[in-house]
Amino acid sequence: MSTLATTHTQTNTGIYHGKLGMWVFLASEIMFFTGFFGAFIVLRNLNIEVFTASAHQLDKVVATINTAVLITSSLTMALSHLALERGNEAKFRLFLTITIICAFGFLGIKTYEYASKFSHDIYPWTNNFFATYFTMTGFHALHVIGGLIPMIWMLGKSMVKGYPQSMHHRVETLGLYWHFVDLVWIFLFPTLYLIF
Amino acid sequence: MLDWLPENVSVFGEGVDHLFSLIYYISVVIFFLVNAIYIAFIIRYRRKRKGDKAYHYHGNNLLEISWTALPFALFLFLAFYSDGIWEDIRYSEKTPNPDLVVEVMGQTYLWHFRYPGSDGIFGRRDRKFITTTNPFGVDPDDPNGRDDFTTINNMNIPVNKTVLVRLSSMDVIHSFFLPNMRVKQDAVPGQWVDVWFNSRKTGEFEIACAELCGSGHYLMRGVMTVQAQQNFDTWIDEQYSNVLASLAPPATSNE
Amino acid sequence: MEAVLHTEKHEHNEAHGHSESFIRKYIFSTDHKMIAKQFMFTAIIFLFIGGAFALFIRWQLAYPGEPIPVIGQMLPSTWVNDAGAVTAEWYTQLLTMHGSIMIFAVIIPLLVGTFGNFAIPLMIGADDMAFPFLNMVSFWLFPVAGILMMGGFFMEGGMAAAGWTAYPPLSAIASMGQTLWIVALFLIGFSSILGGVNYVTTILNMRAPGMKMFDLPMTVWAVFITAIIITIGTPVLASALAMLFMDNFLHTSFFQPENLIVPTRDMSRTAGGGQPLLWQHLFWFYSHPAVYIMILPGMGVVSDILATFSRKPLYGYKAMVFAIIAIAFLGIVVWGHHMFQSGMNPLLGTTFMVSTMVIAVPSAIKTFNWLGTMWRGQMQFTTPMLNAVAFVSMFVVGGLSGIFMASTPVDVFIHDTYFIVGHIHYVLFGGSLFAVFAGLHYWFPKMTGRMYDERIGKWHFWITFVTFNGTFFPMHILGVGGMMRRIFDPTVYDFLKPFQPMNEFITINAMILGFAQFLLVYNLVYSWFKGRKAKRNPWRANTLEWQAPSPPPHGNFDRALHVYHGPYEYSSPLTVQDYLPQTTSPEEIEEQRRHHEQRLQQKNEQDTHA
Amino acid sequence: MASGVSFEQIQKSYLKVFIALMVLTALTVAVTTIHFGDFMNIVVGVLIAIGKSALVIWIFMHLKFDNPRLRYFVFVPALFFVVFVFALTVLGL
Repeated sequence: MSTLATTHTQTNTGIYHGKLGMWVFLASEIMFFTGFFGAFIVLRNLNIEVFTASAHQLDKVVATINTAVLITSSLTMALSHLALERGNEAKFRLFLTITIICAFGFLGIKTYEYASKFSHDIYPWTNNFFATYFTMTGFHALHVIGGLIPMIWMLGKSMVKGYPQSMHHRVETLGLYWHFVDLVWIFLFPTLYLIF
Repeated sequence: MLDWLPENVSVFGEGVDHLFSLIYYISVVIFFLVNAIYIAFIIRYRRKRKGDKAYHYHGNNLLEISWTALPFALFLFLAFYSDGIWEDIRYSEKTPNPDLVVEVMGQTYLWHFRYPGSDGIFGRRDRKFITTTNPFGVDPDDPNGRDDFTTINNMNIPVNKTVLVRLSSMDVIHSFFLPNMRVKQDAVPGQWVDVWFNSRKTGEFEIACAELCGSGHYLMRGVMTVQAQQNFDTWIDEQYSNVLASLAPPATSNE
Repeated sequence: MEAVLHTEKHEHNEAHGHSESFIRKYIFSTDHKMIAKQFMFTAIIFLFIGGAFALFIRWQLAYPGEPIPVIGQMLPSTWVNDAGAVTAEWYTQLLTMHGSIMIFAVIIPLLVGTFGNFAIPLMIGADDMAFPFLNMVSFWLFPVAGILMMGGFFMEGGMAAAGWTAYPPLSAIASMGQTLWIVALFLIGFSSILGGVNYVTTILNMRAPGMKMFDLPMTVWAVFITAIIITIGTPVLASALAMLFMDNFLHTSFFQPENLIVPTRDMSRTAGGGQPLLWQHLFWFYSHPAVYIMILPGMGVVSDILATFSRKPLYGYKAMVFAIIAIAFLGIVVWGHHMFQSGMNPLLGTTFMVSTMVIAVPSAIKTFNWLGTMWRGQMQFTTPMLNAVAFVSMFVVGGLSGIFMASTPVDVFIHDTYFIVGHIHYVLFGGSLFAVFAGLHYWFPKMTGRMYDERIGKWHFWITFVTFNGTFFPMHILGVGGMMRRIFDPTVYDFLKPFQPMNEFITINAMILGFAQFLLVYNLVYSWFKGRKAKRNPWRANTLEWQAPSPPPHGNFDRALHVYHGPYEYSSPLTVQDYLPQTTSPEEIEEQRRHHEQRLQQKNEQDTHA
Repeated sequence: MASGVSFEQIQKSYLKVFIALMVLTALTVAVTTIHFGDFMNIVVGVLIAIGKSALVIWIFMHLKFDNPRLRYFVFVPALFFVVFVFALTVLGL
């Protein structure tokens, strides 16, 4: 049908579509969080006392654990891609499973954190610090969930039908996204928990 | 088109109008120049015979540079010229010492004006005291606030005096628009913004709201009366005595 | 995320285009041409809805409080009073929805959705977008969002009524209709971002062999830069909308200071401490570039059309490209010029004034280059050309009236007056919509395989052009007179009373303008089924889409392409004809010339024999 | 992945980056116990975060091995981030 089918395997930039598209998407994601960070800075400067007092109510220990969990998941994600690229599907599955467990762990800890806030009658409308806190971490958690879905799908496919080495580009693309989620947390962590 | 401008009565309005007309004449000249060339091309270079070839020409760098540089110079000149006026009317360090300070509070769909009374000092205010009956949030404990009086949709100012308006809003964003003074400033809740003007002429002028503030936006009309100083003083005294009269029976003023 | 993964699979499947079910072909299609048509139809439906809203607004302004003729009594009682006249509540909803629909559901989908989708793969010689599945998702989010936006009609309190700019606290304390508006805009934003990602990837990655970036036609360049603005700007709006949603729905106070006095809403939960100006910064950080999202593709389309119908190379091609890039970059750093009177620091006013003045320069460059393109051309005034010519002229008016706004002291006077309304319509209607009309007629043969009716096309153009100016030019005068924007009844103010005849004049023009658009629809629909069959390259244009069959099948091209030339080699002295398709190889040119010379010789011999 | 870099090398660099990230996380938490003053606390916190994210982008996200043009996708948004925050905070809303 199309005589141009070759252009799919040979792209003008030499970067395959998935990766290029994901980078464009990530550039736009950076700007999405720019809005929140901008708002955070402005509102913090307006209500510095409220922000400092409220930030001290957050649980630094839990957040530090969560940071470690997410960084670990980032490592295993990178390793799982590497394993698939080398054709070692068993290892790919192992590392992907660890990544998924870490992601669920992160969400679980997040849920615990939210629950303990709610139990102390702290809600998004309590004050502007918690409004930004819940919005930013909430959107971050949504991104975690957004990454989990294709991960589980890949793992399932790998277990049922097998996941060929040639698909490693998809894992890399997903990995890019996952590292970005990690990266956002790397900034959220000091901003919300530490600098006050 | 400039004849349609509302009559200007403010001092700095003259500068604004000059700038307005300058930009207007520049635009008119550019518009007619460009369109004259355009129409000439349309007439001259329409295809008259099938098969004739056009002039194969890709462009001229010198021309590109010159028609980049010329507008650049023009717009930069306009920017600097405008900025001079802008600094004079808006930068706080260039604001002249006001002869009268009036606080203005927007509420959906009316304007509150607050005058400092005969002592010239405003009572302390805070957002947390704001209620529908106390639009400015005046601290009830501050003695300076006793003689302050407020009016609704009716502003009085003396002629040829610098008036500083201190603007805020109780609920949503309004915009304090004095067409004849060339003044427009948004009233933002939670924030006080100063804007000043100086009327050269006595008379009654309209105050409008220029920012959509709800379905009654169009009803937010006030009247500004500019009068000679002594008339203004009498007006103040009248208002002041009204306030005193209302204060006189100390029965149920405290709620 | 998942979508990205799926799409790669689709690419492989669709190389073998076997017959598809009706649903796969017309509804959930992943073919870029079908998606372009879907965008077009949906947007045109919204165009008529938004246009009808505008006519109600105009009626009220010209004849305040008088019942709407013919249909006034039939409208629901939440919209009109007993006599059948527009109510103030409905009026604010109308102006909000008119703005939102026209911007987000008409112009952006028509320029970016329709032309972007249709033209990009065809003009770069690709068989489809990089992510066809994503493309489909991007389309389907749009009608869903459009319907959601108007869903407030069924809610208590009606549709959103805080203006298309939705300044809080007004929008934060508003009813359910406003909440739906926020959600709808968020979806549209997401749809735009998906489209933007797709366009950037496609243009960077899928150009035909031999095609360098500087061989791209201006349409593709413009959409490319637009897509970049979309990916940079839209997410900021999305985050602002998320915060506004929280304020509106969960009673947080990102944009609300403490102790707002609002009788219609329980404010006890709202803590305060927010900053209303923050919204304006975030909003305009997107929405100023959005103005360029709405004009750049138009500029691209018009550049192509002007060159084609002048039979001349585009004057200063590279300068045009750099001008677009400059507009895009500067466009993102001038957002503050919407806020000179908002109470922001006057120092920022100075900063933004200078950057705003500078952004006028690339627009001037573009105008001069268009003039240069027409100079010593061989112009043919077909319908697309007429619309393109009108675009340039109207854009000049829109650009010049923009200078008034750039200058801070003048802007303070004309801000939020009808001057702004006039300006924005000169840019978005006189600019963008004329470019849309031009593009629709220009690509109609390629899209449908049939020619539109030239006579109706010209009638439509002339009526639209005349009444457009009759409608929107007087608005500048109203603005100079100080008439506030979004005002329900100008006769309340003494200083606006003298303008009432002008308001009537505008309304009469607007009515004709509105109804003239039925000509366009008639022309498109009738010609789609009954029009003359179109040839492959009816305009004798150079760009790649004209090398495909009309209409192009799934997969677009029926032969391998290789690009040898830039897109604007018209009237080249090398060639016999006055155009040179980008795919014609130097050998083919040589052969054509030899052939031509032979023919000439033969003819000469015959002449001498005779 | 780019030629010339073996899988073993990459795996090793992943592990190195992981350790560095963990150490930096510990460091940034530890630093909060020391009080440098309000402003310096922010600077230190942000600097460590930038360092960590640079490692993630450079190694985990393969920017080191990929087409250098991909780096624009980080620089351009970062530039606009700075412009935006600068206008809002330094110039004062």
